[in-house]
Amino acid sequence: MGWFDTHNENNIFFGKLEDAFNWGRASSPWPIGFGLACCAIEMMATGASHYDLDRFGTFFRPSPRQSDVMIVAGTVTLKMAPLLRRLYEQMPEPKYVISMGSCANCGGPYWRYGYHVLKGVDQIVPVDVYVPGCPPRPEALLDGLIQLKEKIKSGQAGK
Amino acid sequence: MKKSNIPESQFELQVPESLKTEEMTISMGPQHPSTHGVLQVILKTDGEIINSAKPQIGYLHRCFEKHAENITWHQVIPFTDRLDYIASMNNNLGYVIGIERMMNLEVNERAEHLRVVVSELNRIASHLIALGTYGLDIGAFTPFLYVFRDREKILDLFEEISGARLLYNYIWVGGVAYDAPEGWREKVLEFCDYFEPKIKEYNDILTYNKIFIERTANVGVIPAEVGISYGVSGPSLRGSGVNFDLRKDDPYSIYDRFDFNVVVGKGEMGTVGDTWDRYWVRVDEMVESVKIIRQALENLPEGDAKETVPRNIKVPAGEYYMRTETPRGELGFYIISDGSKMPNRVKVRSPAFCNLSVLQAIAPGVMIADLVAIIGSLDIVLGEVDR
Amino acid sequence: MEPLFQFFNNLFPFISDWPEWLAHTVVGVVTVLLLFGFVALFALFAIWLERKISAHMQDRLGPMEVGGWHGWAQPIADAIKLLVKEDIIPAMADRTLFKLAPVIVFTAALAGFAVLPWSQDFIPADLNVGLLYILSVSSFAVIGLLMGGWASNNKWSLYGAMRAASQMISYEIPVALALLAVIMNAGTMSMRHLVIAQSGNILDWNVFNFFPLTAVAFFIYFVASLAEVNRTPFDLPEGESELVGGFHTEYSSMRFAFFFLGEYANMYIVSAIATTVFLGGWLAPFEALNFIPGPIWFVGKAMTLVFIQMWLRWTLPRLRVDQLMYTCWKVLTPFSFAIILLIGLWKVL
Amino acid sequence: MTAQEIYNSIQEKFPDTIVEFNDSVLQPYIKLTPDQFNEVCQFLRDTDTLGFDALMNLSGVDYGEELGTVYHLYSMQHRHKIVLKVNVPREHAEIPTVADLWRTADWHEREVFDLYGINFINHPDMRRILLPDDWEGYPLRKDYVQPEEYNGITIAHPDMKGNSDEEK
Repeated sequence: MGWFDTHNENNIFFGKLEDAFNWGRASSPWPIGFGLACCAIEMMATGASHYDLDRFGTFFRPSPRQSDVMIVAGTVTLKMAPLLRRLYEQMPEPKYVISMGSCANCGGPYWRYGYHVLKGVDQIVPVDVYVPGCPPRPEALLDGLIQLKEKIKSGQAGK
Repeated sequence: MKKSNIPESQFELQVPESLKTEEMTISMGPQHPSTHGVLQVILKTDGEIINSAKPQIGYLHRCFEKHAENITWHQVIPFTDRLDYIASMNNNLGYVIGIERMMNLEVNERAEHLRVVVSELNRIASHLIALGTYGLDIGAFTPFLYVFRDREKILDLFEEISGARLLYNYIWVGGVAYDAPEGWREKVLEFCDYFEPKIKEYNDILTYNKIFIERTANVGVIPAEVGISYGVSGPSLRGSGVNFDLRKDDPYSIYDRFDFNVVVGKGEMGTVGDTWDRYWVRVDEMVESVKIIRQALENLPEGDAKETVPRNIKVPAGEYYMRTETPRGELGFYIISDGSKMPNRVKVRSPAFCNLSVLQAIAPGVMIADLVAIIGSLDIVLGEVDR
Repeated sequence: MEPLFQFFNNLFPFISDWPEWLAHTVVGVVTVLLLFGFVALFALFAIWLERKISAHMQDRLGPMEVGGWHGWAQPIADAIKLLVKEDIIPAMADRTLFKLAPVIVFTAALAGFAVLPWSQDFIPADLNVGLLYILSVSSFAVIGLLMGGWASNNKWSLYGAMRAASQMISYEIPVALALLAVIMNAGTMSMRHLVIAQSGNILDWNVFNFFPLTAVAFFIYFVASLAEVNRTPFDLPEGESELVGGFHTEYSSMRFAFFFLGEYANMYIVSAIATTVFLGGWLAPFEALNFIPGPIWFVGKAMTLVFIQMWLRWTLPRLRVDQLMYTCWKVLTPFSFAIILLIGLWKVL
Repeated sequence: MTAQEIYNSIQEKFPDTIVEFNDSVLQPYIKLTPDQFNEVCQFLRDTDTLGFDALMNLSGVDYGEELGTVYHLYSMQHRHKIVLKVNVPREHAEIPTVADLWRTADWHEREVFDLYGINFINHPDMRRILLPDDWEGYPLRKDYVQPEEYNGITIAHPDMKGNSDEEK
């Protein structure tokens, strides 16, 4: 919670400023290039020529410090979970999480016998947008990203 | 006669004693741009030079083998997709042929041909990703996007035949899930015509780029006997000059009918078995795959390719080790059946697992930048390493 | 400040009526603001341009959505976002150095702009050792990178910093030697006089002067300057696939943006030096084109070189550390020595 | 070389180690005792006529009363294969390592240790490989019960409690 969040209620100037900030945040969400499993390939395909995430001002950053969005693309295992949490904590505020694919949403096909699979990444980090699919098509990820933008613009994301 | 064992690491550090400094331990990964997923490598470095590199795996252990023991024979197939998610068709094929051999099942000709076509298409798609990400590791971003552009065309073909872009669940026991739609054959041939000239484009921008050669030749040499001892297989072993391709040496499906060459590393730019050779084997294998596809489509018989056995099969008690050549190497399924509707044990001998284990042998003495090149040239898929 | 004052005097004759101290102060402040504005705008534009150029080279479109026409507002959105992001300083970092590093990098780039001759008259500071000044100022950047990498207390950053230091200090030498080859001929180190000495048509430019000697010197300068500003194939200090982010791995929000801006400003500076020294600065290639104002020629030439830098970045892979040093010490430096020797002989004979 | 011939040559050299030889299945196997296992493998690898220079696969198996490991050997030179099996009791599961003979066995044995809890004697680095070091139990044993939670993270999703056997 920044200073603006508590002061923009009844103030036109700060309200407009906050809108401008949200526009900036929504217009350049840089995801951390962080692929876990199968979905990562689709995430790469989304970033590549055919679908081109860069059209929306999104390009992958290698370091969590410089990224705004974490796209959890793939199965989170129990061995990975603490590291994923740490990466999330390394990202600067405001930060958003897109849970991509069934595995990240709920454990996916590893739901029943996956003794080493985390059943839903929302158990360890707050998720803004869930993208269903196994794996989701690039269009679905693009849609998820646009949903996230809408959410940021309305000031509801990352809370 | 007693032969000598391969030592854990056979390369001596080449730093003069007077230049040695304090050793630094770095953890590379699991989130690192060039570990191809969630691999962690514990590096001990002396400046830029690596003293030891120990891969730590298991960050993507998804309990495949436990699942396989608890679900029916057919239900395992989608899980095999998710082992090596870049080459799902090849994974389906290995498991399914294993079961078919245990059941002594004949598959009709059209299905066999379609299986070969989709496997080879997937081999091309997989090698394309290997090329692209390898370029990315070396620092060239553009080839990565070129290969993805062409890979999309293969995915379109797959989508048309199986309905999925990445994980197909297409090859089933006794046949394939769907017959090829009308006009699919022509589209594949069209793709072959489109694709062959593209290989030259990759060669121009990457393969014969002077800087690329400087970076990859003579780096990370895997001598043949080291490779065999570590269980390295596929393009990584052929890069070391070993003529070993299961499509020829232990034929399955109908591969024995096609005319194609086994590409072997020759040390064109440096030593036999360096990273450039491994890369080059992949480039040339795509040409061979196109050749196989053309032959298979030429003789594509008419008929129904759909599977003929019921979904709820029971495999006779017994065990079988089925190995097939995936883009990464020898993928083995060790299947044990007790005659029930579920497998008793399915063990995956994954090529990437063995290929990765050679890293600790060849990494000492190279630089950090070379380590990245070596990991890239081994072309690992963590889904398969950890299963 | 004499030519600069003249320049403003011609534009606004009334300032000669003001007291001298006031006029000089106003001119100084206005110039600084102009330059600062140019640097900021240029950096934003260059970031957008680089994304568009890379995209079109890679068979895609690049930013398209933000702001409407071809995503022109994309860098503005990026800047706003970075401005209001949380500023993280790692717990174990050296806080003072960590904060200072991006400032030094950016300031070093900005200081270089002081001596660039935009046209015959408009040159903020016409030092008689202009070239020496710009070389020494721009090598301050390496201190910033080293500080940033060290202060982050991150091993990858440290690697990046070490690589940056060794690389930039080594490549200073071929850069300086290549420029020396031209200075020997021109006999001046003033940026303005270097350009004036090239008056005439395109063949009088230094790059064609002692053909092919100076052309080779130009090539050496260009290659070495790529290394000076950490561009591919010499982008080892931040080599993404090896060192995550190199020296700026731990930097977030505005501090990271300053590194970013500094990098693009530096790209412009090295291109501007090449333009001044080798490509005839603000001069038109042919007399007939003299009606186009000097600054347009100057910026145009520099931007062409910036474009080539981007082009190379999206085409070539990255070198390894030892190969980088090899290129510097065993290829570029001996060649530039040879060129100096040959030009000297040419002059003597 | 056929499986029968391979069996004969082992029989000749190490008569006491062979428990069973089965030639009638799809892939013939030789079952051995764990005692001299390393020596037998060394013999198989280093004899020129046998020349098993590649270990294709090494897998652990839970047979119910016993645990076992299965070795699929291949000779690159002679292009023949053989399957070796070693069975050990559940409680005292120890097998000599072959990681010194085929380097690939290093990781494979660690994996078997990780998932089955079979200890490999003389292995250079007997640690878990896939699961975290502080994991309890050996998941691929048939009697393994999935734990409730690991380090405070619930393993089974809250929604699936109670109806876990419904879909079977």
